[in-house]
Amino acid sequence: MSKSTVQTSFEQRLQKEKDLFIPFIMSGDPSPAATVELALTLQESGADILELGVPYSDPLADGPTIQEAAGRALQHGMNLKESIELVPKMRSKGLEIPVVLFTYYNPVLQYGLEQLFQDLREHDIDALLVPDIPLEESVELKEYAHEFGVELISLVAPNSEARIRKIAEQATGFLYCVSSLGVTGERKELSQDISSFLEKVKSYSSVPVAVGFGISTNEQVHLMKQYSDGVIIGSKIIKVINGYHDELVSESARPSALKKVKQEIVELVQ
Amino acid sequence: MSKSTVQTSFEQRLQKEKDLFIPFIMSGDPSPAATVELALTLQESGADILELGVPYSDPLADGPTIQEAAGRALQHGMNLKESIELVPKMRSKGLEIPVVLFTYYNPVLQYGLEQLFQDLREHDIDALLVPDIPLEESVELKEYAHEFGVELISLVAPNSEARIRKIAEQATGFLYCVSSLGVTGERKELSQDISSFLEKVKSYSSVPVAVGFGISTNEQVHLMKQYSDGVIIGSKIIKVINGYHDELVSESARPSALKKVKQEIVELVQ
Amino acid sequence: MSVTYPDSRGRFGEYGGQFVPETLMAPLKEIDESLQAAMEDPSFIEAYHQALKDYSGRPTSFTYADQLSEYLGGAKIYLKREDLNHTGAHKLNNALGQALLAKRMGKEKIIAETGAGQHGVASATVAAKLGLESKVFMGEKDIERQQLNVFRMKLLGAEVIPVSSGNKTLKDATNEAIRFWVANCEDHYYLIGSVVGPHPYPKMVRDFQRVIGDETKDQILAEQGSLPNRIYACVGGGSNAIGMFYPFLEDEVELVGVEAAGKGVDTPEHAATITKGSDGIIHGSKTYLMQDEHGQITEPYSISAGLDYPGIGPEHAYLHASKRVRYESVTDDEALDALQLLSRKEGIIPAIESAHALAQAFKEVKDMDANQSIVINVSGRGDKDMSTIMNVLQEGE
Amino acid sequence: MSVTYPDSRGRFGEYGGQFVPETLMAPLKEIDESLQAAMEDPSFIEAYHQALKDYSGRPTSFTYADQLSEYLGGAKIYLKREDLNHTGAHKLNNALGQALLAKRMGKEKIIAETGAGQHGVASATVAAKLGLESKVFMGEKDIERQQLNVFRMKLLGAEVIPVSSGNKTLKDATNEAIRFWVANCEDHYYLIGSVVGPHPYPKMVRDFQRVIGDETKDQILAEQGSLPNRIYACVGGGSNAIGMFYPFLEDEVELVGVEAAGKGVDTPEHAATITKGSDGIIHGSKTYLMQDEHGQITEPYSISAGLDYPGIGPEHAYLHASKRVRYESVTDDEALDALQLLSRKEGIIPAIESAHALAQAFKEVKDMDANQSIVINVSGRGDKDMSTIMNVLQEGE
Ligand SMILES: Cc1ncc(COP(=O)(O)O)c(C=O)c1O
Ligand SMILES: Cc1ncc(COP(=O)(O)O)c(C=O)c1O
Repeated sequence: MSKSTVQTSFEQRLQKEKDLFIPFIMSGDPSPAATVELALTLQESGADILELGVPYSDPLADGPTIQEAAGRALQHGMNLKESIELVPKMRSKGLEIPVVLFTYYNPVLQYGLEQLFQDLREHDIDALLVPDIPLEESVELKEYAHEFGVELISLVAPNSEARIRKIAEQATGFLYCVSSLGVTGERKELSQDISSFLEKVKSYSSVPVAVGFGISTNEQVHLMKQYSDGVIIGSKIIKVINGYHDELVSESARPSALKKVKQEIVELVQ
Repeated sequence: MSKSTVQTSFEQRLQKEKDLFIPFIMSGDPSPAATVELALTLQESGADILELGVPYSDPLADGPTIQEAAGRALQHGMNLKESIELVPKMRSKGLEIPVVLFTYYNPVLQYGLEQLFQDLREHDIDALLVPDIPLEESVELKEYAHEFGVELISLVAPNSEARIRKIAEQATGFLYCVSSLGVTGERKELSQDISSFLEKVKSYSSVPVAVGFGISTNEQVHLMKQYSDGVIIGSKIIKVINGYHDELVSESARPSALKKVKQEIVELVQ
Repeated sequence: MSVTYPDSRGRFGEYGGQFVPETLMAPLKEIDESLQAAMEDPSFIEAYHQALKDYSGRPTSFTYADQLSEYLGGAKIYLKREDLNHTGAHKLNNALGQALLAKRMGKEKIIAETGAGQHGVASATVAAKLGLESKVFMGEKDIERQQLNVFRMKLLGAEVIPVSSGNKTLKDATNEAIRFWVANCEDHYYLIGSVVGPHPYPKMVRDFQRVIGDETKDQILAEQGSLPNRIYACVGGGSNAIGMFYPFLEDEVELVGVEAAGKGVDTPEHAATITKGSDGIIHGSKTYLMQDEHGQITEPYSISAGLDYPGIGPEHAYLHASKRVRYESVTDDEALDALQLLSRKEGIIPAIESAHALAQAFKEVKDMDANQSIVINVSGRGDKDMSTIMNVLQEGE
Repeated sequence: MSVTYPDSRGRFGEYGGQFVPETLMAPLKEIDESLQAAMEDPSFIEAYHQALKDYSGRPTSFTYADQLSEYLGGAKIYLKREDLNHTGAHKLNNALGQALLAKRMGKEKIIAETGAGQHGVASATVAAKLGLESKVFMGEKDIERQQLNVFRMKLLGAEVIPVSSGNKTLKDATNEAIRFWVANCEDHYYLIGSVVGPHPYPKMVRDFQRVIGDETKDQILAEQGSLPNRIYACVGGGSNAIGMFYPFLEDEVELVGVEAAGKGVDTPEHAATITKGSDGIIHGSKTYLMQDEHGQITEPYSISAGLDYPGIGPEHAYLHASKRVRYESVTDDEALDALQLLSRKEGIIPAIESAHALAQAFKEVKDMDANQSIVINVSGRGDKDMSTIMNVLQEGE
């Protein structure tokens, strides 16, 4: 499959190809309004790409932190449509980095594939990541992604083995490397073999290679940046945000809470 | 089997062959001393034969009234040996009617057959009735009974059918006719077919034929006496006695209680 | 099979017989005659075996306990899987046979006694399947302890009759069932649950349970081409044991019956009838029983309700006297350990009753040779015992 | 048998597939390849069938329900007796097959999810029998409701892992098992309990359950020389149903799958996935499921824990779409009535799950002819459900 010759919005918006910081937040956690502000705060904190999660009832690729964030967001009535609608609000307030929508496949099916891609395009969302769609099941998604100029982000894992090459060669936007087997969440130690795995991935990939799953300390961030083009940080960011849950919900307390969030995140990634 | 030509004590003691009143009491209920007095009271009330029960843990031919009497007696420590030893005390106080010891077979086995018959003889007990020994299992008992000059009382039931003749012909002492199927205890109505059954039994028996099981009213007593040579009354007598339980236990209150017992019994059988 | 006792009076040597009230002689005779006719009628035998196959799941499996054999060392251990019978124990073999007989005799009502409820459930089950009415006598204490089995019986349409006499347990329920039968023998069939009671029950129940041993013989011969060296079975009344042993009586196989030693045979709390009992009469039969010096029957104790019986089938008394079968006893604790070991090593949770046989076998198997083999009869499954075991094991924690 | 779907991508028509995190693609491929090799290896097939026979008690009985057929009128009713399997349900057929595969693959640890505990018990059982370590994921709510089954699993040596995410029931236990597997797929085998999950599970579980239908076909042909007119089975995930239906797919037999309508399909409390659900993805597979307009999976409800699942195996979605199988639904109350009727008329207390199939059959059988016949799959026994039923029936008094 050849890459589209037209530059996608993702590529246009991505400012650099190295040293990327890709935070993950859950739309609607702790509130839709807070999510919009958090996106901007993350941009200020140095985020290069925003991964925006859509809450799902059965997030089987996620650890407890993200599950709980999804649970909170669902209780506020968040859903795929409303997640999408948050992005124009972020843009209008100055968000310039590419946004990747992270959603499980079932909400996508209910939404309708064509409708979804159309809405992504219309709402200035640059990429889509579906964690329960492996390469083999992604044909239809890829067609729509291509048609609507949205990047489909792929994941690759240490045990993808023979499939690493295929996945890496077909990757668009950036390639999400799972640092170790398991679900999202913090880890004390990251896999030892990660460097050779990342080297292999990078040798096949024409897009930036970012590492995710379990990165939660400044030390890990630096280590991973040595081997890859960037880090994806999810659970740790959700935890930081959740530390200021009540203040972020409150409109008046929010600005000072956002400052504290920014400070913690800068310390984590700088 | 031919009858012994020597007259047994049972035959010597039995004053008549018709119109017999055969009460049943449980040794040790309500107390050993009371049992001795009750025996005499029953003689005074017109009893022709005394059936003296030995309490047993598993009296499966008995209804609830006799079971409960046995339970009370067992709690006072009554057993086969002590039951036997009550009789000389009765005799010394003037008991002249024949005494039939009523006991299940298991205590007999533990006691030892020979020992038992010797003790029966020595303690002036004239007959033995074992409710869980049918004709077919009675060979050994019969031999000892014969040897020691003790009568072995047999039971015959309406459903004994072909065996009625055999049982009746071999009967010694008196023949215990079960009035209806079931265990001991009071009954509102007695079986309709009883007259033809009794006639048949009488036609084969050379000893008095008495009816038992369920006789509890004066009316029933009279009815049964029409068809038979006597009535055996158990549960009803136990009930009467139990009505004066506490007084009979108390040595001082006993004499007046015995009077009341006598009165009730005379009313029942006269 | 040339072992032909009992004799016509129901005697196994000096044991057995009919020590019953006169009133029961007629119904016993009726049953004896009907049984003889039935057993000679190929269509009856066929119906019985058909029901075992199509309804109860026979033949039951014969399982090589590979994990366990390896773990314990010594002889190979095979398990006869009576736990796989419909309703969960060997009890159904007998209940089915007797209910078919009752039906053949034209009786439309059956009565049964039960302790833990296993035989009660089996009786209620066959009554439902054959369209008979059923009454199950059960001690009030047992009714309280075994609510689920009481509920099962009621679901199956049985009337459960609480017995408040005596100690309100199995012995009393049996007494009460007999009393009821005495009064109602004309239209009721009494379906006894083990090889106890007056003749012809011990013989009849044995003949309906011998399918266990018959199948086992075929199965072990198919498996290894030779008979096992030893066979173990637990003994309450003794029906699963005799069912297993009977077809092997004339073979060179050591037979081991295992009684419940409760808290120890040197305590008053056990049910080790052969080990500690003596000759006497219980429930119509001459046999071994637990009694005091005056011949009063004493209350047995075992953690397993199915072994908690003060008597034993007269044929076992005979096999003990004649030394053909060796009888041992196993405590509550040993049985519980064996239950857990079988669960972990073989994925089979046995009834606590059956765990007694297992425990004795486990003690002995280690001293045997690798080229020897033993069979243990797993008489029932442990589901019924889960709350008992849960309570005991959690107390012990 | 020429029905050869799923295709190599695990698709039954448009259903099935592998909608899983990338990390699971490797272990799924490993299983798929090992399974294919195993299924072509006569020694594996032999070991599987041997274990079914010697350990689980197969073939299970095929019972003519004479009392019931007479009572209801209409067609003859036959019952396939999966309740007679070791541990009490068809679940063991699959657990045994998969555990043998795991062992062949060199995995020494298995994981499983469970709702009511039936599959958990089956998994713990086969793990014990094959010397594997086992972890069973179970929602905290279910752990509380099913204490006895939890205890059984522990007795069998399994580690029961409480799941506190989501609604703390089966769906969440499954999610959690998958999460654990993702992290530990190198040395753990995930033993799924029904024909759900990503390819090759729906196919594999079907192939290990088809023994039900294969035996049934032999048995009814032996019995009446012709196939039945209709076959009924309950559908939770759908494993007992597909196991029964699969060998009949190309025959002229009407197949009826029965879902749980809970308190009624017009209430929010039901588990009637096909009747009321829609296309979507659950646990790695495209199929029917219960979801809201936003694609959030909704909580199902049924009195029977085994049918209380918001999805259904993809092959059923296909058989529904292709109209080969008719799917109906039955309420809690109807199932309870059927459970009681079978208990009284046949002496068989079925699992509440199975009672759903019975209820639907009982509704329809009256309108059939006396020369027709139906088979109902009694997927499990009701012992596990006694306290639930006791509570419900006593409330109703
Ligand atoms: C599983 C099981 N095994 C054994 C017994 C003991 O009976 P028997 O000694 O007659 O086999 C019982 C009695 O309920 C039982 O349920
Ligand atoms: C007895 C019984 N039947 C049916 C089911 C439903 O599962 P399936 O639809 O996979 O057969 C279960 C599940 O636990 C069960 O235990």
